[in-house]
Amino acid sequence: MTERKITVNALARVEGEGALNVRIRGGEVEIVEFRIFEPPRFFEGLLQGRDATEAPDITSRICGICPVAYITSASQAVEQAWGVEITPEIAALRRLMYCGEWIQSHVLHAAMLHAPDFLGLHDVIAISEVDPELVTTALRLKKLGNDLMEVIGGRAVHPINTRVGGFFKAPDSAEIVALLPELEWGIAAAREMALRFARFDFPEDACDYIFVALVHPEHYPIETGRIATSTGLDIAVDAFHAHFMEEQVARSMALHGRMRNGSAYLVGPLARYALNRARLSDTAKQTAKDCGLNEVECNPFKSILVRMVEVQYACEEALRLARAYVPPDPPSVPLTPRAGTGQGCSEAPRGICHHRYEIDEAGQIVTATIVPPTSQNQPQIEADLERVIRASLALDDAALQWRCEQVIRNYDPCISCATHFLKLSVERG
Amino acid sequence: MAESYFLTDPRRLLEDWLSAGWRVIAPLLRDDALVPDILHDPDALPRGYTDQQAPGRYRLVPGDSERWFDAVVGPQGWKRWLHPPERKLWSARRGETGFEVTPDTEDWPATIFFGVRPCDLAAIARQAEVFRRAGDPAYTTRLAATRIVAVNCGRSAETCFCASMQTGPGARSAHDLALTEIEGGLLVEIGSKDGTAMLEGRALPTATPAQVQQAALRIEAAATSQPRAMPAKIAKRLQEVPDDPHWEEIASRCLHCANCTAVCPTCFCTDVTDRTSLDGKTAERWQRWDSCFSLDFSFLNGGPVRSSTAARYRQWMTHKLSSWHEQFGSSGCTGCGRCITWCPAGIDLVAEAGALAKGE
Amino acid sequence: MIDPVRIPSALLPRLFRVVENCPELSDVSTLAILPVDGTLDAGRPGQFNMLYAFGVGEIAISISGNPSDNSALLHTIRNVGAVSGALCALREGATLGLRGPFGTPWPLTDQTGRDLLFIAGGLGLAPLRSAILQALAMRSAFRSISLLVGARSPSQILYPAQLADWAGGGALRLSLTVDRAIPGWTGMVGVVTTRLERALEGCDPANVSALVCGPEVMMRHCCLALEDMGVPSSAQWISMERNMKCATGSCGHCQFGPDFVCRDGPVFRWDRIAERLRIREI
Amino acid sequence: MDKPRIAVWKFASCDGCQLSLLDCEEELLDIVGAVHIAHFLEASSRVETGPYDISFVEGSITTAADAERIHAIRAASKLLVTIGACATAGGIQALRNTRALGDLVQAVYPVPELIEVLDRSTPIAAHVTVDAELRGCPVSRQQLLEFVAAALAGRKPDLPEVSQCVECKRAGTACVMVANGTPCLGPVTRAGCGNLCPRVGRGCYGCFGPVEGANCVALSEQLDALGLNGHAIAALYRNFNSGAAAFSEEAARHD
Ligand SMILES: Cc1cc2nc3c(=O)[nH]c(=O)nc-3n(C[C@H](O)[C@H](O)[C@H](O)COP(=O)(O)OP(=O)(O)OC[C@H]3O[C@@H](n4cnc5c(N)ncnc54)[C@H](O)[C@@H]3O)c2cc1C
Ligand code: SF4
Ligand code: SF4
Ligand code: SF4
Repeated sequence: MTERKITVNALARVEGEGALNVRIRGGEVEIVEFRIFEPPRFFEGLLQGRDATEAPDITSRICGICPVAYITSASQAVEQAWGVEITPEIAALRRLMYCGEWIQSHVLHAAMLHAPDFLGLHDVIAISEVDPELVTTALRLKKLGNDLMEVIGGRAVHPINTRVGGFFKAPDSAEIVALLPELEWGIAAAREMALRFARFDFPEDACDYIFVALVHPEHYPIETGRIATSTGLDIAVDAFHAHFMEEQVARSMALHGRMRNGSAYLVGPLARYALNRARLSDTAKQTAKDCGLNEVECNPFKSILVRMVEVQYACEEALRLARAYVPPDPPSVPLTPRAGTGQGCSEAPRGICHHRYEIDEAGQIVTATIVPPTSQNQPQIEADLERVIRASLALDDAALQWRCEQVIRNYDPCISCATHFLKLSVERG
Repeated sequence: MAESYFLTDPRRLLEDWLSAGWRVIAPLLRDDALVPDILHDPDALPRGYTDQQAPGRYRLVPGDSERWFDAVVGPQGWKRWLHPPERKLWSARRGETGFEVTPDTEDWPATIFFGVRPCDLAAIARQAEVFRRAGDPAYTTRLAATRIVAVNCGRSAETCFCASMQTGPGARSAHDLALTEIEGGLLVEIGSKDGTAMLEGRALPTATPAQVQQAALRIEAAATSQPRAMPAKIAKRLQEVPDDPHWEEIASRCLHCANCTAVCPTCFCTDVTDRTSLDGKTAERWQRWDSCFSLDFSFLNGGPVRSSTAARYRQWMTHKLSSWHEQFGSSGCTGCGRCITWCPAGIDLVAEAGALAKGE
Repeated sequence: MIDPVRIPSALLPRLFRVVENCPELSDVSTLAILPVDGTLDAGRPGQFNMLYAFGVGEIAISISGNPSDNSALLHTIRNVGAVSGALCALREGATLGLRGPFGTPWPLTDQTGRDLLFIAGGLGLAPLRSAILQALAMRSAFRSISLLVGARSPSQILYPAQLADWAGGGALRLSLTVDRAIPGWTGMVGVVTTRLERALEGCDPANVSALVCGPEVMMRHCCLALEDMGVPSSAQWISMERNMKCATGSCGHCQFGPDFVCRDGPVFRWDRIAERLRIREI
Repeated sequence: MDKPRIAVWKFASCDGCQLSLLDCEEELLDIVGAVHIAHFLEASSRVETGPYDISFVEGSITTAADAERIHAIRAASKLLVTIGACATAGGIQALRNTRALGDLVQAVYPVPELIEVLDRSTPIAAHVTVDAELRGCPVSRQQLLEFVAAALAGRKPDLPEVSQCVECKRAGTACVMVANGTPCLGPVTRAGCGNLCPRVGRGCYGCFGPVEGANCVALSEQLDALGLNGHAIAALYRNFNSGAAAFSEEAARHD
């Protein structure tokens, strides 16, 4: 049997750098290696000896696409270690800002990075030539997300107004109120875009995933909740490391997340949706239904639809929070450093982002463990690839390559997070 | 002296003016300082504050709860209103046969500056002179449509030295009304015909001689409380010491951050830049505050004339205290003390002037 | 009714059109320009205009043409950066903005009966050319006219044809000197200060009026040397350069001691500023 | 004139500076109208070879392979512009330059032998000639746009070489250090962010890196007077621009 080899040196439209090796011999998929070779930046090591209050700003630099996730999880971890309760007003403002990140990141990914896959185009610029309205709507929606982060966080990438315990300064009510009309527009626009994407031609695929996401009794989880799995686990954020682990794989700079029993699992929109659909707003549920999403959706190619449903929800949620906005006064709660360990977890757009810090009595970090979403998904991405390649062997090399890239982009993988240029080399016999 | 009146509560005047449609700008509480800003509600007028000022230090703290004007000058004078940090000069549009230039104009509503300290009255007059000589009508136009309600200082900050600059603590330059805080209220003095008109419809009781005297005494007391005094012959002295090693010594402490120039109510320097649209069709010329502390300020033939901090500090101080006299017929310093308070390194203009004057 | 706040007309450029772009040296061009509408203010020798290249910026450029020639306004510009580069690149028919004229002129009309000595270093000849042309137009008013031109190398000598004309016609006495000779150069070599004596030949130093333009160090050394030779310090003028933004004395950039170069200069009488030029980084 | 061909490159970084380009939502279509994007992997799978008129480079050099790649990019680019603190000063990851690499690898990876990186995280200018730099962690969208607009107009971009304090004062923000005693790197930090931190009452944390000629020694004296201990002063400078000489030297003085 001859080997078929397809090599793609750079997977585009992902955040970071990675590679993929696939070897197919005699119709059998022999090797699937999703490699992340973005140079490691050693954040966990760099945090040692830093003041715990610096953790949010430093870890924010892990990822420019979802800094709010890092800031939030890090803040929560330190707050937990120091026994600090934030006020409901501060919590609401955090969630509001986080909605901004969801909108921004999801729209960037869905409309600008992932949609081209379905349209057979290279980029959003090419879309703007065939469907300018889609692009202008997407840009406006994305801007809405950024505006939310800017008004609250001071800046969209690496916000500056956040701190352990809350915020430096509470935004004026007038600034929040000014966002209301655009949020109302955003709800409808997100729904329209979801329905537009629902007309894409989705490859048939399904997987019996182990979904892992935060769950919250009242809300669709964004900034807080307990960790649950589709296999029945329901644990506090603190128990994460007891059930999940990271292993190092020779070919990748990122650690791979697995359940302690060794199985791969999935975090991100499909998982959140599977475990929390009931807590979506009725209107968002309706959009999910109108898009043809199942109550538990197992086709990873449809994650783009879940993202847009979540954008709609984030707009609705932001509208609700903005209407109810009361500037937290004081904008942050006082802190008293003490020795201890704290953990924090929030739903980054790509899935749960877990932080654990051990802090000494001077308030300095002794050890830090950060588990970003993409490294958790890495084994699952490989499993998806293997399955999809097996089902797509009839495709010629170019089409197979496109399909593989699409599988990876289903995850909106933030390789920078995982530590990261994707190189794809498919060898097949 | 013309008639003086007694007023118990300044908000009553503010109410009158606001309802008559004036835009009132007064020092308001902004974050941790008092800053002139648009007043919409007389109750927003801060009361019961005082300030603690020292080189590199300002704290707005609770004071006598009855007092309106114990906190004196804050980080900004009235400069940002009369000589704004940024202004569009004109815009140009490229057409078929060249480009067309459209000057920018701006509306300035009828405005009352409420609470202008005597040093700032002087600062306004000095900046007005700069722009008058430069033939820039904008400052004058704004000023002509502005009524000024001065507040005489019954208390000085530790950094104030207006007495030695002959600009305060009692109003000496043009104002329409002047207020002085006295027991139980304010003494109101009329400084111009416009000032008389501003009181129209409000029959204020005439102030008693005792009240008038009390005001004068308070101003006098403020003057004598000032610990700093500018050396009298500093203007001439600075001409003689351009090579003094003390400039280097200051430079070792100076951050060349330009705060002193930005807070100084008379500093007027600006820069102009183009802003262009991505399609290359339109260009705008914007003017904005600049500072003799910025490296580009003296850029010439590939490098700055004043590259050392010592030269830049010398330029600032010499211009302020000396060459201003030759240029505009007065000192460029009014003694407000802002550059001392708001220098993050706590460099004290008066002390440095004193050090340079020593060898005299 | 309150007047709208306007920007001063002095800050508003008038539109000019390039009549001719004449290359002088590898990086120097002379633009001949005319107003798109309205009349031309040719200014006086020594004054300068603020030239604006669309979307790039505005810079000070001296008037370098014949003050009595109304057919066009000449500016000789060296390409040293973005704006000067954009101006040098303007072709015939292109438009530019102009504000001016600004500043003090060379005090030619006060020098009747005197020996005029023009000293130009490098591009300093451009602002002096206007004055030379004016002086030549009133030739009989002066006892003599000399021109000493220094350049870095023979290829850097500005207006060579015109210089040859002037010297050939005997209207003025020309001395040329270069810092670095190249093979074939038969003229003088050395900085201008070493040539002053020759330039002054046949003149009573006390009757000499010197008009100097060039790099600051060159001007300073020339004037000090001339003083030593007996040329009165009150009969020497130099043209100063400082960063300039507004040209109306309100941007502060061009301050040179108590003077605003844009308003009190660029032409200064040497004795007024000699002391100041001694000060480092002033 | 032909549209200039633009490329965007990534080295060790968080992608935030590239994202800032995509965050120019209102101007993005105008940008695309004015320039030709020839290589921008994060945004497009259409990859064109050089030469490029302008290359924007994000990220710092941390691996041997990257140290080679940057030379190829330089060779293919007329103008090479670094974007952000990583490319300009080594980024937050340059924090490790003062620590033993082995310890760090051990702190993060169970099998350290598998990790191949250089000892230090270095800015692009340590490897190739850089024509212009846009500072910030992340860059400012306004400055990015200004740079592109200026490049198109043939103008010198307006990237002021002044301290953050100047932005503070133009914005009308009362100095947090003077009015509040809040430690602030503003006086030694280059302006350009848009006065973000002081405007919310927070001290500038230096994400635009040191201003030309930063007098950190004098600032530290002031920080000391505000009651900060050596460790805290060093930590202030050891941030996103810890690799910039002015900051690293000053931090080292306080160890
Ligand atoms: C009164 C006066 C007359 C001048 N006459 C001439 C002339 O006839 N021919 C000629 O070629 N040049 C002349 N110059 C110098 C000319 O103004 C500068 O070469 C020009 O400003 C450089 O601008 P740039 O943008 O091309 O270069 P850059 O080096 O990029 O300069 C950037 C900016 O700095 C300022 N700047 C830099 N150098 C100078 C300078 N020397 N003077 C003033 N501002 C400066 C300008 O604002 C300029 O836009 C004159 C300068 C002055 C002050
Ligand atoms: S120099 Fe200082 S004291 Fe004098 S007016 Fe300016 S800021 Fe006030
Ligand atoms: S004197 Fe003070 S305020 Fe002025 S530049 Fe120096 S350090 Fe800054
Ligand atoms: S707050 Fe910081 S940046 Fe602003 S003026 Fe003060 S020291 Fe400078």
